[in-house]
Formats: sequence, structure tokens, C-alpha cells
Amino acid sequence: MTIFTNLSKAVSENLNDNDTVAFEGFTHLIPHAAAHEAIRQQFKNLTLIRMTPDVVYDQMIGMGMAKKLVFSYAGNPGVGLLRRMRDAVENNWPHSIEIEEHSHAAMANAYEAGASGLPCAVFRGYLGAGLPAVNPKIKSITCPFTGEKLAAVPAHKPDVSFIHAQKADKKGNVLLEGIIGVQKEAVLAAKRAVVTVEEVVDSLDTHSNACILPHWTISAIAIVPGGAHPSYAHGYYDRDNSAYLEWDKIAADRDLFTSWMKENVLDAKPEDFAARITHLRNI
Amino acid sequence: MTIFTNLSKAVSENLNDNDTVAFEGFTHLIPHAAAHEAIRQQFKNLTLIRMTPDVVYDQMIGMGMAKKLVFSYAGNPGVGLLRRMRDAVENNWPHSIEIEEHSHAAMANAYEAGASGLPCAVFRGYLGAGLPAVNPKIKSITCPFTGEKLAAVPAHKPDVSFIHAQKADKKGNVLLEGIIGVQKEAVLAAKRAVVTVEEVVDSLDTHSNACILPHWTISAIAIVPGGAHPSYAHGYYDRDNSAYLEWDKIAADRDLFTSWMKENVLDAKPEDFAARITHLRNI
Amino acid sequence: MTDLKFNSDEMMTIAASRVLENDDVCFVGIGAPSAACNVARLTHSPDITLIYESGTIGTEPNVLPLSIGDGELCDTALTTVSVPEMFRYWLQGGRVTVGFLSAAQLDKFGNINTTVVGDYDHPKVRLPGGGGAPEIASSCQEIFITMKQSKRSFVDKIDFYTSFGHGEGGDHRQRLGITTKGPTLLITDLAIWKPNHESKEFTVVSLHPNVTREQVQNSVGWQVSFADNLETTPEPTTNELNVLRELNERTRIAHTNK
Amino acid sequence: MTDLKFNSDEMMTIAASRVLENDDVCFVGIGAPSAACNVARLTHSPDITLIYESGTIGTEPNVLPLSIGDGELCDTALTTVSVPEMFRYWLQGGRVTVGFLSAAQLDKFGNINTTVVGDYDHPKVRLPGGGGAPEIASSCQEIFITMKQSKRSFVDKIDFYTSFGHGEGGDHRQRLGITTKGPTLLITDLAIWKPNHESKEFTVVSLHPNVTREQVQNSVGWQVSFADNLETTPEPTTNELNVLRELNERTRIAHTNK
Repeated sequence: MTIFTNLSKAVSENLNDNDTVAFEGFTHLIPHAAAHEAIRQQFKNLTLIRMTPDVVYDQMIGMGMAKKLVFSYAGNPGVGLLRRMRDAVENNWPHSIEIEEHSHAAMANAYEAGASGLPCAVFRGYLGAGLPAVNPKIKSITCPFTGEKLAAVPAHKPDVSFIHAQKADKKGNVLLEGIIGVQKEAVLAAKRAVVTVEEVVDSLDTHSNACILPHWTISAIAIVPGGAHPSYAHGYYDRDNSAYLEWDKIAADRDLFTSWMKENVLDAKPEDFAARITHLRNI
Repeated sequence: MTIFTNLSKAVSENLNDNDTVAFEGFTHLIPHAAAHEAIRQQFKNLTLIRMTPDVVYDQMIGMGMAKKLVFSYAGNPGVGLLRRMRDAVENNWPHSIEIEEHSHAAMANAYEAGASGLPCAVFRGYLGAGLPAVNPKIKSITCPFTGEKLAAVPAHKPDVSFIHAQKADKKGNVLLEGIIGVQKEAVLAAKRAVVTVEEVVDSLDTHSNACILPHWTISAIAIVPGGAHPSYAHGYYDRDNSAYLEWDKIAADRDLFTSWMKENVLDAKPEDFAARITHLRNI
Repeated sequence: MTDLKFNSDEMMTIAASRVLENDDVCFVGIGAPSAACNVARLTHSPDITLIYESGTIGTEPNVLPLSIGDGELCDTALTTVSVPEMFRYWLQGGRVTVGFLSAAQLDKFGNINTTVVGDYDHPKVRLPGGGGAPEIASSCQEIFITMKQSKRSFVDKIDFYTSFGHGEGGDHRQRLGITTKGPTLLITDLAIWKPNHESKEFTVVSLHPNVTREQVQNSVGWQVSFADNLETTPEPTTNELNVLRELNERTRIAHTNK
Repeated sequence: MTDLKFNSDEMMTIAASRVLENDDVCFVGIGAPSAACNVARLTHSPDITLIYESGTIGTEPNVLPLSIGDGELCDTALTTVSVPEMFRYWLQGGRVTVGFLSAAQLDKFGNINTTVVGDYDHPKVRLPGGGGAPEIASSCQEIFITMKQSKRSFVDKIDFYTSFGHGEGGDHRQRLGITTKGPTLLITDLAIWKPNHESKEFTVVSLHPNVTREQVQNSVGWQVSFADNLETTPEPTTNELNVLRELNERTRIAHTNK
């Protein structure tokens, strides 16, 4: 099927400068390999959407690819702050970035609304909170039955969403399982969707209500074993906690960051991910 | 666990005259046994909510228990019209009933909004359709970002929802699988929830993203093998298509209806359901 | 072409099956649409995605379902989602290329009534209601309708707008802010109809074999327009007929065995 | 009571674990709340339902997760739902009895800042942001907060209202239309605090063993109120300490092995 391709083509044919893009994953199944490929292809001026921007967005911001960040929690999970993002926000290095900040509830609802083809998400949120005063994208809507004032935010409609999943069948239908986050919504909300998978199998052979994305919702699939590292792929390999701890040190210093990125991203290949998870395999 | 009880108690302790109640099931897993128990206990003045009122609501309407019907498709699936409901609407037999009619999209969204604790559901619907002119519960809301006029309906918040499910574990956690319809939403939207199950097992032992209702979302569970008949329970027994065809004849005549109800419902017991599905078992 | 005799029901189902394509994502109504969609899948469009509103996506039933939620649909589906998700992500999300509907009453602009005959508050016949149809009609990229012609169902004025087709014709859809195409094909037991480009009135573009203009007109409650270049629908092929008949026979056995 | 020595971190976690009950449905923040919730589960409340915002419901991790979405949480959960469902059905749906939070900055009314130190547009320190906290604070039936006391974090005025506690005190929550109780308990390394019934200002109701009023006051940026009937928090029991230490040890081994 033409939906299968290599990661380089999957990225170059679906991502463009100035795009609004989501690389989604909620701690689990983060599409690191796809993000590194985007870094190698040196895209510029991206609006990056993600509930939990972590290491990959720290890397893309540090490499100067981001015009704007739309997010709800920007931390290195279990470790601390994002030092490249801080450097951009606090010191404009390598350049300043715009911030559009939400709560998790707002972001999750905005993806859900995007997947649902709606222009906005409506939920009970931000009561008493400070964000509506600093984010003009947070508005309200009044229930026509009760008069209750509810929060409204624009639906997320990325130009392209990238996700990593456990497997695809030969037609290109994709299975995600475990902590599935907002990935289904991110794919369905986007104009184009790129998926990296651990493997391709004859049949997904799973539960009738499992989280499956039909092949016709996906623009391109690339097989990248280990492609979530240092995040994890449930049933394949564990989270590389030490890599997250290490990132805190790397990101603390501009020069160290730059040389690490050259060695581990710019001069690396998608195929390198497989070796990074050998010691983390759990099957 | 006190959550397990017999069907008679489960119904008498959770349903009251004048309640708004949903017996949900989308062709699959329809809680026939629970509805028959409600008929035996002769509740009055109920507001019956259901996307697809079929044989059980035809029976309850024919028995004079319904004050009002909130629905989106009132048919005998694969067979035709609901003759007892028609007799009530067209001829006020046994008495007149109020009608609040929606589309499937509106009903599904109204349950989803109820489960989400929202006062109303917002969706793109009813464009050019006739229902908004005859149903004052259909209003609109304007997107504060695009100006698009969207449909709004009140959230469903039943006093009690009844569903049938495949199994519960010993703590009372319930698993539904296959065509899961709106049952999870109906349970989470309701003040109280009663579940009948085919069996109780040591462990649900299923996929991590299966449709499971934790025990603390459920008021009472009764074990009623065959409790969905003539609907079906995926993995247990097939749909009794001939019973649906037969219903068309029974419901066509007031006297035949009345005598059938006496013999098969009023004078019957929850335990009778098990024998009705013996020939339909598929495991 | 075939040496087998065929009846008008078979011609309708087969003609309807031909208008689907291999990469269509089709929201399937029960009854005539369901048969047509599955014949398409079993003949020229093996990879077509069939969706039933019960939540089954990419289903490949071996027999036709009696209801919209038969276990067969789930057993053979790629995945089965909840009904709220079906209506939010898949239908409203704009993922469906073709909605395939039937009707109790239809007018010449493709507006559909399955709600009531007579007045809404005091109906002569209370029909089942719209179910998914109101939003299928507005959310799918286009709508195909298939049903048998009769004066009772092909009416000049429907009693209730269950689903909006082209309204009063012309640009009525656009004026209501509906961005999808609406009804683009009507396949009956007698003919194939398409909306006129300007007026959006359904026009007969192809007569089924051995059907006359008079037969069409006599089973319709309005003055029928015929296309200048009126065609004749190709007869069912042997393969089409065999596939349909085998499907119906498997279905009959499956639903009466129980 | 125990003969084992314990430190103030341990006292904090154990005191926090004691306030949970067996039938609580608890939305768990990472860090100190996560430890407290799991100690509760492993001691007096074996059936407590722990929910993490990654979608894991009824999880029973054998080791503490490093992140909110560790595989361990899913492996041991009753079920794992999508994040939109988590925030819509479970949190906003009002199903959570206790939200357990921590903070970078806290004021005496239980308002929380995890967004910025300094001005929002030109921050001195850009913190991670609220994540789930803004809606946890308003949707859970009540909020417990646990964090270590320090002048840097217990401030008279927070720099940003990430999550609303009692606002300016009194009936401020109700005036905003918030129907839930908000912060009802604060458990620190030094004391247990509860909001004053009227003013909603956090008041020290119990000092941990060997902690003085001065220690409490010296680590807080406002004039502290103490309850008239000030109590002393019972020391950790041997069992509580053993459970906590074993949990921490299992966690250490699990997260460094890799």
C-alpha cells in the first residue's frame, strides 16, 4: 500500500514551514523519531501544539524551529522544567517564541472538538483561574437552558499530526493500546497524519473496542522500531528514565545542547532508534 | 459486596414513580429483564429516555407506564413500526403520551454531555430539519470564534439508568464489549445505575482500553443470565430475530398484547430468561 | 449482461451497488442501502469501508444484518466505537464520503420524511423517526438514496422534513450554511436520477432495462423531468446477480435458523 | 507509635496518607501526592480508587511512577481511558471525591501557582504550567494539598492564579459559581492545616511531633493562625513507616535498574 513509506519521505511530504503541527503522546508513545526527522529537515516557523511538550519540543524550540507553542504542561516528566523552553521564554534564545497556554482539560477538549469537526470546544473550566486573563483564545459561551457560563476554546485543527503506535496491519490500520492519550483525536483533528509504528503485522488481532485508526485516516506510515525512545511503547519496551534525567543536564547548557543535538539527532538516522531500546525491551 | 442484589430489589430500590429513566442498549445488550421487572412492579408516570425505543418501551407504553417518551428512532429493528407506541400517539391508548423527539446525534450528544457533567450538548445538527420547529428543547448556540450557529440540547440526566452487560467481577466492576452503544454514558449521566449481567467472574481479564464501569459508578448489580433476550449478549447468545418478528403480531392487537404481557411478563420471573436463550447460545 | 432473469428489486440493488467506489467510506442505512453496499463490497469494491451507526467501522458481514446492530457487524468490523464517538468523530468529523439512505416519503428535491404521515402533533401514521438521518444528510460528503418508487412514497410535498435534501432547490443548502453536497443520486427499482445542476430537482438520467417513461411517471407524485440524453441502465451481470442472490440466501438461512 | 526514627518528609507523606478513605476516588498529582495516595492504599484503604490524569483508573502500582503516564499505572489499572474522556466523564463529570495536589507557590487561601514566578509575559522563572490543576481544583468534591513548607513557596501573594482555592477567602468560590468545596486540608512536613470555617484562611490544626509554632511561622510568608485546640499529629506507626520505606525502595530499584 502506498501509505507505507520511509520516515524521511513521510516527514518531508507532510510537514511544511509555517505549519501548525502536533507531535502527540501523553508520556507514552511519544513520536521522538518523527520529531528528530523534522529537526534534521530544518523546518522553520512552526506552531507546535501539545498537551505535554517535553523533551522533543524542548529540542525543537532550542533548535529555533518554533514560532509559537500551544500547550498545557511544559515539563520534563518526573524530572523538572524544560530548560531550552525556559531559555526561549525568559531570554529569547535562540529567539523569542509566542505562548498560548491552556489547561489540560481545555487542550483535551480542543482536540476532541477538532476530531469532531466542531469550531470550538465547550466545557466547564478555568473557574477562578488566571489563564483567561492572559490568553485571548479563552472565551465563554452561555448554556441556553440553564444560563450557566461555560468555557470555550477554539478546536485544534493541526495541519499535520505525528504519533507513534505499536503496530499497523498490512492495509495500514493502526493499533494503539495502553495509555492512549489524545492521539486518536490529534490524528482525526488534523488535515494530515503521520504514524510511526514498531512493526507491521498480518492482523491486529485485538479487542473489538480497541483504539484503532483506519488506514484512510492516515497519510503515511513509517516503520521505526524504538521510535518512541526515550518514551516507551507498551508491550515492546520500557521508558528510559535515565535519558530523561540526562536531558536535564544536557538542556541546562547551550553549548552542550548544541553538540548533543548534532551528535544524536542531526548526524543520526531513524534506524538508530532500534539500538537505543535494546536494553529496555520487555517482551 | 452490597452492590450485588436480586433484580426485584435492584429495581424497587432504584426506580420510583415519576422518575426519568433510561433502559439503554443499541440493538445489543438491551436490558429486557430489568424492564420486565419494572413492568411487574407497576411504576407510573415515567419519562422514558432511549435512542432506539423498541420492544421493551412498546411494552411499557402499552402497559400505561409512560408519561413521556424522549427518543430518536422508535421502531422494531429490522421489522417495522412500534404498534403499541403508535396506538398511544395516534389513538391515546391506553392514554396519551408526550413526545420529545431528537435525532440520534442529539441523543448521543445529550448522553455524552450528561456523563460529562455539562448542562447541555453542543453539536452541528438539525440543519434544515423539521424537528427544531416542533421540539422546544432544541436551541442553538453561537461559536464565539467563528460565529457558526451550532445546535444545543439539554444534557440527559436520568434519575436512573438500566443496562445489561456481559459480566462483572466480584468487586462489581462491569465489562461491556462489542456494540457498546451509549450505555457507559447513560450510566455516568444518571443519578443511579442498575446493571444486569450474564455472570460474575473472578477477573474481567480484558484489554486495557476495554469499556469498563468501575463498581463505584453502579448502584446495584443483579445476575440475570439471558437478561437481554430477545436482544443478545455478544459472546453469550445470539439475537432472537423470530421474537422480534413475533412481537409485530402481538403488538398489533390490544387484547393479544394484554394477554401476552400477563403470561410472559406479569406472571414470569427474572429466572425465566435463562431458558429463553438456551437455543441461542454461541459459546 | 446476463441470461438470468432478474426482478426490479435486484436491478435496484445492483444499480445502487455500482455507484460506490473502492475508496468510499460509506455510512450505511439498513434495508436496501445495506444490500447495495454489501454487493458493492463483494463485487467491484472489496476495500470499501462500511460504517453502521451502531459503531461498527469497516465491517464485512457475511450475511445482511437484520438490525443496525447485529453481532455479525461487530464480529467482522475493523473496530467498534461507542455511539457518541460514531456521531462526533466519524460522522460530524466529516470522515464519511457517502451516506446511503432510504425513506418513507421523498420529494423531488431529495428531502426525506421518516417521521410522520399527516400532522406532527396528530399524525395519521407515526413513523419511527429520523434516527441518524438528519445529520447523515448534512455531514456526509454526499448522499445516495435508494428506494422503490410508488405514489405513496414519491410525493410532491413531504409531510415532515426529517432530513434536508435540497430544500426548495437551487442553492437552498448553501443558504442554510450546509457545506456538503446533499443528495447526488437516487436509485430506484425503475431508474437512476440525478439532481439538475441548477434547480437541484431530481431528473431521470437512466431507465432500467424494459422500463418506460410512463412507468416512472405513474409511480411518482410530481411531473417528472427526463434528461435529454436518457440512458438505459446496463443489465445486471451474471456475477452481480449471483453475488446478490447468494448474499440474500445466506441471509435468509442465518435469520431463520434461529 | 514507633521506635523507628522518621524524617519530616516521611511524616508529611504518612500524615497525608491518613486523610484518605477506603471509598475515596482520588485524582492523584505526581510527586508527594502520589506517594501519600499509594501509602494509603497499602495501609488502611486497600480499595481506594486512584486515578492519574493519563487515563488510568483504579491503578495499583507496585512502585511509584516517575511520570504521570508510566506503564506501571496502566498495567495495574482497572481500565485506561483516553485523556479527553478522563477530563470529560471522570473529572468534569463529578466522579472524583478528592483531588490531591502540590504546588510551586501556595497562599493562605489555598490558591496555587505552578505557572510563572514574576510577571506572566516576562517571567523570572517559567514554571511548567497548570496541566490538569485548574479543573481539578474546581471539579473534585474537595482538594487536599501536600507540600513542604518554605518561605519561597508559602507566600503572601502568589504570582499567578494557576488554580483557584478560596480566592480572597470567605464565599469567594460560591460567588464564582463553583459548587465544590475546594481546599479542605493542607498537609506539610511540619503540620496539618484546615481552612477557617468563615474566612477560609488555612489554620494550623495539628503540629507534627517535635515541631514548634516558630518553625511553622518561620517557613511561611504570612502571619500564621493556629487553632485554639492545637493537636499533635500522631507519629508514624512502624507499619506506616515500613510500607513507605519499602515502597520508596522498590521505586528506587525499579527506576535505576534501567
